[in-house]
Amino acid sequence: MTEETNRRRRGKEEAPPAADTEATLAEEAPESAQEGEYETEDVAAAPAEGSKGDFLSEQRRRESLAIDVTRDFPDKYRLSGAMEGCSDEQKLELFERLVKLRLFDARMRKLFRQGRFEGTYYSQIGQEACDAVLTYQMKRDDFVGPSHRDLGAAVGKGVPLKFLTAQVYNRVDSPDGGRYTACHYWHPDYGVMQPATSIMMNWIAATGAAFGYKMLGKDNVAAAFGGDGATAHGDFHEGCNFAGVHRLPIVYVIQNNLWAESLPLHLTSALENLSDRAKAFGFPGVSIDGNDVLAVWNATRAALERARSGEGPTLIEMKTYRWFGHSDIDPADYRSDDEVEAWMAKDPLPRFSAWLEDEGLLDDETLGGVVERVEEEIETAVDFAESSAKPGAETFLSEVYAESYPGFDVRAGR
Amino acid sequence: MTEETNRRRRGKEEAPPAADTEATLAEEAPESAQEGEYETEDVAAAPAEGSKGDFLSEQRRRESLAIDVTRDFPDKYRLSGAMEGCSDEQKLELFERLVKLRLFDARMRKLFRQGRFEGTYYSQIGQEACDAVLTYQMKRDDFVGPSHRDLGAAVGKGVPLKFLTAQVYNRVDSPDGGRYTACHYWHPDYGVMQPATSIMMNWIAATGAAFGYKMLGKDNVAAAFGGDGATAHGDFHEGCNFAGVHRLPIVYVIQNNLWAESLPLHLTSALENLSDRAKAFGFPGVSIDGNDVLAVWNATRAALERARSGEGPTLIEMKTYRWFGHSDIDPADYRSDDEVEAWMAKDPLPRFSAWLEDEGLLDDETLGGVVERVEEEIETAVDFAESSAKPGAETFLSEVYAESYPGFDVRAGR
Amino acid sequence: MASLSYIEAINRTLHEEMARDATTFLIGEDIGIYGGVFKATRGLLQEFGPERVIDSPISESLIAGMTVGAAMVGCRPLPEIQFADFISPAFDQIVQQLARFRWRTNGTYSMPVTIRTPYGGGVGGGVFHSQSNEAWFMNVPGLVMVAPSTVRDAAGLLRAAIRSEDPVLYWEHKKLYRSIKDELPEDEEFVTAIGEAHVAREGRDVTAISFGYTHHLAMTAAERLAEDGIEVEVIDLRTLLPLDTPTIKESVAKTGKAVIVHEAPKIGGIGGEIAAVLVVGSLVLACLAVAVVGTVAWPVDGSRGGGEGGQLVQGSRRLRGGIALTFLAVAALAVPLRRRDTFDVLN
Amino acid sequence: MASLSYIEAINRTLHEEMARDATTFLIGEDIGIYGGVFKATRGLLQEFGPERVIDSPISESLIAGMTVGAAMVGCRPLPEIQFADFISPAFDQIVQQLARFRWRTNGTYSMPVTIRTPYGGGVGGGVFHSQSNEAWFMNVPGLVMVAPSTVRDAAGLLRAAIRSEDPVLYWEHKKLYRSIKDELPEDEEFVTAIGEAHVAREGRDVTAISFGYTHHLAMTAAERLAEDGIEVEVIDLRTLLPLDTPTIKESVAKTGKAVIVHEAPKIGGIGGEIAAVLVVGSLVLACLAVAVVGTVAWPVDGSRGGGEGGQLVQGSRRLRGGIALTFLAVAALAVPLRRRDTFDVLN
Ligand SMILES: Cc1ncc(C[n+]2csc(CCOP(=O)(O)OP(=O)(O)O)c2C)c(N)n1
Ligand SMILES: Cc1ncc(C[n+]2csc(CCOP(=O)(O)OP(=O)(O)O)c2C)c(N)n1
Ligand SMILES: [Mg+2]
Ligand SMILES: [Mg+2]
Repeated sequence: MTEETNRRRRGKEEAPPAADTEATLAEEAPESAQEGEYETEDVAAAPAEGSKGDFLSEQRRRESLAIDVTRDFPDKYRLSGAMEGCSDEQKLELFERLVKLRLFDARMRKLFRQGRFEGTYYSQIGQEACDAVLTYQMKRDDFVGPSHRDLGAAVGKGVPLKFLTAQVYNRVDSPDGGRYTACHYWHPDYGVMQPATSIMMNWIAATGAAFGYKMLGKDNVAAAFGGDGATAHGDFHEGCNFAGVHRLPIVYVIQNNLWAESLPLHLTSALENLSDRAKAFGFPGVSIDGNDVLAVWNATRAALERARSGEGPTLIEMKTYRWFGHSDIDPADYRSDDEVEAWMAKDPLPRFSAWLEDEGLLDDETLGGVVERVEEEIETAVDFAESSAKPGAETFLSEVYAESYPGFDVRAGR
Repeated sequence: MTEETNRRRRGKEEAPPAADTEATLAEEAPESAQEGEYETEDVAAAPAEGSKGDFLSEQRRRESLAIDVTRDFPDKYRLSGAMEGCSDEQKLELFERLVKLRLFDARMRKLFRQGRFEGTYYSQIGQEACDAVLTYQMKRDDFVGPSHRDLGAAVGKGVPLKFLTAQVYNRVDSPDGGRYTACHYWHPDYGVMQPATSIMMNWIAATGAAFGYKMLGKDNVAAAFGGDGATAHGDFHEGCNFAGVHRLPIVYVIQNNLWAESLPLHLTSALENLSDRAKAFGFPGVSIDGNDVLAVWNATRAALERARSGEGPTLIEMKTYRWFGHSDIDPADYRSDDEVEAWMAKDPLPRFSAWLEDEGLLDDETLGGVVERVEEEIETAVDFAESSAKPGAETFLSEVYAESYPGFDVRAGR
Repeated sequence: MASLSYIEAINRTLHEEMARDATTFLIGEDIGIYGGVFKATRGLLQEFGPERVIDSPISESLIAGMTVGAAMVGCRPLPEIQFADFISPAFDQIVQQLARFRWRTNGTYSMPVTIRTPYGGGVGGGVFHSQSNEAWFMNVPGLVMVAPSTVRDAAGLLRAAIRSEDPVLYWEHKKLYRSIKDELPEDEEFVTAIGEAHVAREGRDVTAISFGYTHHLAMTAAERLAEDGIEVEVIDLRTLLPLDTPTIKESVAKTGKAVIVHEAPKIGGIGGEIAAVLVVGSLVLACLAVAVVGTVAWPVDGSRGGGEGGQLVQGSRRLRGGIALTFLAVAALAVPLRRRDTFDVLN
Repeated sequence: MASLSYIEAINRTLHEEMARDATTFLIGEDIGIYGGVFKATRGLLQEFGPERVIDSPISESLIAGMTVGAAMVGCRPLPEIQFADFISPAFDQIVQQLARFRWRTNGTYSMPVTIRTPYGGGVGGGVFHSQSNEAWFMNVPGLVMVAPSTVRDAAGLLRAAIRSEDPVLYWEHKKLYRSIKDELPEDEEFVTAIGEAHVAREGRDVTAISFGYTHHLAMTAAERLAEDGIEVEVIDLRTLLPLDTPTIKESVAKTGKAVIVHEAPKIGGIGGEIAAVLVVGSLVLACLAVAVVGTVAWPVDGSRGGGEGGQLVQGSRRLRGGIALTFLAVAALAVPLRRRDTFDVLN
């Protein structure tokens, strides 16, 4: 790290807590559990045998840093300012959600390596501030259209973790009864739409929801999430353009983590700031530090207000970074170590916790309580998922249609 | 018209020439010839019986004005300035192409009403300066991707009229042997792509051509045309974005005629200037008076140079207007008379001819020569098409594939 | 009692259903100010206002895809795709999102969306205004497709589609818009059950299976053949997906012969799916003659050639004649093969 | 002589053909820096540089559509769609522009474009990474589709596609990428003729028709049945569009029975088109048993269930087992019906 660090949150003398937590979340199964029948692009993308050890130990190092939510960071990233209209209670509650996100994600990564669930895992570590801070402010029946890396959208909006673990594990207690793709978090009762894996589909759906609210005369708003890469897709344009024409109550968020899978930003767009995309649609676009909880709060708060008061959409580019690969076993060796380190130093969590401490809202005791509660919820959620039944293939044969038709028999195949 | 007019080009005393030309292009068949089996949306869109007479006489009035290429126009629209890098010869040649376009279009409209060809007709009258001035400057083997209203793209680039009449008539001597849709002008030997009726397909194709030129190391450039309405389509975005990233040698032109079929501009976009769409792609966008030949010349010349020298794309919004309906029997009653009249007063042709006269390049004699040559070419082209054979349905059964396959028999249907 | 054309039946049903259900809205290109390029939506903007009748930008993917979110928050969207040829930009949203959303969410969300689109040849529309492209969607369980051939079904299937909880692609035939009329009492709410084919004419010699415009060809051919004593059973499919296989199989079990007529190229057309329905599972001796009548394998449309212009009209007339001729030939040839009694295998 | 996997054969062929023809280029998502999500394009960026190996933005419509213009100015484009599930945003450009452009221009422009895309289930990809969606394109004359099932054909069909003047959709099966290997001599240029099916195994009792991964299911089933004295003729389609109808018909004329196996839902799957090929035109007594084996009519994929997660694996295994079982049952039942001599009608 750089010299330019501030004091550690819990005092320089203490042993770094990473080790403990690492122990708590110790691995229980061999690394290779995900291999075998399962074989997708991500396995194909895993590093060659030789470098596998290095790769995994580096991943573990990062996870240790990640879960130290009060660790050092360079002074220049110190936060200052206010969170408009945010009560102290809300600040702490939001902090707890961010910690929850972080520890949950780290935990899932380990469980995946232990072969406790199949499929793949898309880690959001590093990007938590982006979606969670926005959805935290929304009303429960407001509409969220997340993408594939939006754990935070669900957690921010208050979806209990057990539904998310059940989704990761594809169990019957997930909101879709174990049908849909792991990591694609959603819950109908919390207004979080099931993400479509296909890029930008939910951007369009959220636009439709915003239209629906307006037409039905409801005062709800919608939010849509997408990555930097997704902004190249035609549906990005069609959705934004329509929302601009009809001044729909929607907040569009681009989580610009500089990479779209392996594609660097300069091959996705010739722009410096992706918020300039909004200039094509006649509504405001802003670019902010997506790792600065305060900045995200203030920008999203204004955008939500704008939407709610009928002034129309806003596009917010949040500059952020994913610490890990596109999916969990992508070595992400297209990125330089320097780049990764530089962004890890801008970790939104210690920056926010330091600010809370500066504001006198967070001390070791409060933090301890937060971590304890969060870890307990995670444990319970993992247990919940693991004891939830696996759906039989037969259960997937229903719900193709709402109505019944004389010629249709799902088992017969037509 | 308004009081604020300048002197008539051919002197106030002369009888308006409209009547003569109207006589020359007299109608030879009843108005209703296109009715009967042919029935598309345009017939459906034709005005109710009662208003049909008014509608047609108004159309004829406009046609008369249109073909008077030296008629009065308000002083405020008087052109001044220079056409950079344009020789006097080229100015006159370009003028002749514009006159050709105008008289050709008016002629086709009449022939259509006379039932001399089937299908429908998309008039470009009013918009000639946009595409023709650009393609006139291109090299013959440069690539043009026109849209459905781009007669000018072909004429500007030098495609002889006979191929265009043959296209309108769907005869075997059209570049596609009479297969493709009328009015969709193209010619492979002149680098004018066959337009796809489906909006923005050729925008993408032209982007691909520009890419191809760059990859193959050729110093050619491409141009793509689209309307205001087309800019709402996802392919507009995907094409521009890719061209921006790769700095492709392409000029993108939006002919903003304020309407997309019946859709007013404010329902297509929340923007004032559609050139702002370029801000989403990191290359320059300019908005110009598309009825000002000088402005179009200078802007397109700069954009072509930029493309040719490897600096990348430019988006040019040309503000213009179509005098007639979306297609020939669209009454276009969604527009106000005032709006139409105001734009007719900005007719690019008399404005350009007045300027040429001011510059001492055009006098009555020269003009007479131009009109004579143009009318002769039109006559010959019409004769050519009318004496060209109609393709038999059998002739359409070839060219489904380039190669032959044991299981494929076009007649057998598989 | 008013005599209505096919398109008027559509228009009236839209009026009625939009009046009935305030959560419905129309979205499509030129459907408001213009009343639709064919005038199918005439008067709706005036009646229901710009909040519920949306003149959309040229964004087919948006038109189709926005319905998913709108449906989730309680709307009953009625998008229109201006021509079936322009449904391909919306294909992604329809097949990947709309058609699968109910299944993906384990039935949490219905998708009560009706996409109307004009299709078919015979009006000189040329390469991009003539396609009969229903077959693209046949491998998409979760989606429903209906295609009315009569004025009554134009109303009945549209009403059923609008009220259905499933996403329905409603194919309206351009050639039928103004060429057929029927009496539709004002006070009756016609509903044509989705999923049920209609035996429009009974017969014992051969079954003709078709829909939309080609249904009328089949009826005409049946009348001609009746003069020669050949009885054609004519099935109007009405619903293309899911097919009413019981009705189709029952009829063909009786006649032993089937002729399927559609406008799309035969190659990969829905005739194949119907052929499969007929022959698959017939593990015992299947004495069955099946013909599919579609267009030649060119990349245009079913009943008319490649240009909007003159010559193609003639060519297409010849081809259209061809459809009827093939039909007659197959049916006639089929007669001597009539051995119904033993053909009880198709079930 | 090197032993290569299916994906290595694809990779090597791309290397060879790009070296051979300087007008070829690759465009697709993550194909350069990353070498493709499956590593099919590994090393090509290094060898041919960023001018010819284009890491594309997430713009499938552009990826497919730009090839039309590029081909017009002299390139031989080789786009990749990252997963077959993401070909739907490109559907419009493929079916409306690319596949029809030659016809529309009366043969003026060929479209020598090869679109590669990984498809199929069996790798736990979930709802958006498992589809076998070839049937969407079966009603699109002008387009060619190939689907290799062997290492040799992976190379041979790819080379043939790249050198072809027609637009080819090349379906590569994810499950086969690393699960099969074969020897391919370095110095030979394998070309597998497009349009020709391969009789991979001869037999007289029943014809099994399949492609890609399911071809291996068919071969396994054939081996099992051979133990019981049932001889299955196994046809590997290789080309899906246009189908090699002569080979198919000839085989089924011999065996009198056909079982078509594909991964897609049966409803509207290409099994229907094959059934139509088999039965249509058989105006005389056709003693023929046809079965189509596809997946159940759910909106996912052919051989595996709805999630990337654990449980679906088991469920899918059961379903996959189901495919084999149905196959066996049909074939076994078919035996007593063997009456080849009279079945000369299918031509
Ligand atoms: C239409 C479509 N094309 C391709 C993909 C495959 N894919 C999944 S995520 C991804 C990269 C997304 O990048 P970005 O939008 O920046 O989001 P990030 O993963 O960085 O959060 C790609 C190419 C997809 N899901 N959908
Ligand atoms: C994808 C697609 N959708 C719809 C249409 C039908 N259509 C043809 S032209 C047109 C309006 C185009 O407006 P604009 O782009 O402004 O061009 P203009 O006609 O004004 O020149 C429409 C909707 C089409 N051709 N393609
Ligand atoms: Mg990204
Ligand atoms: Mg316009």
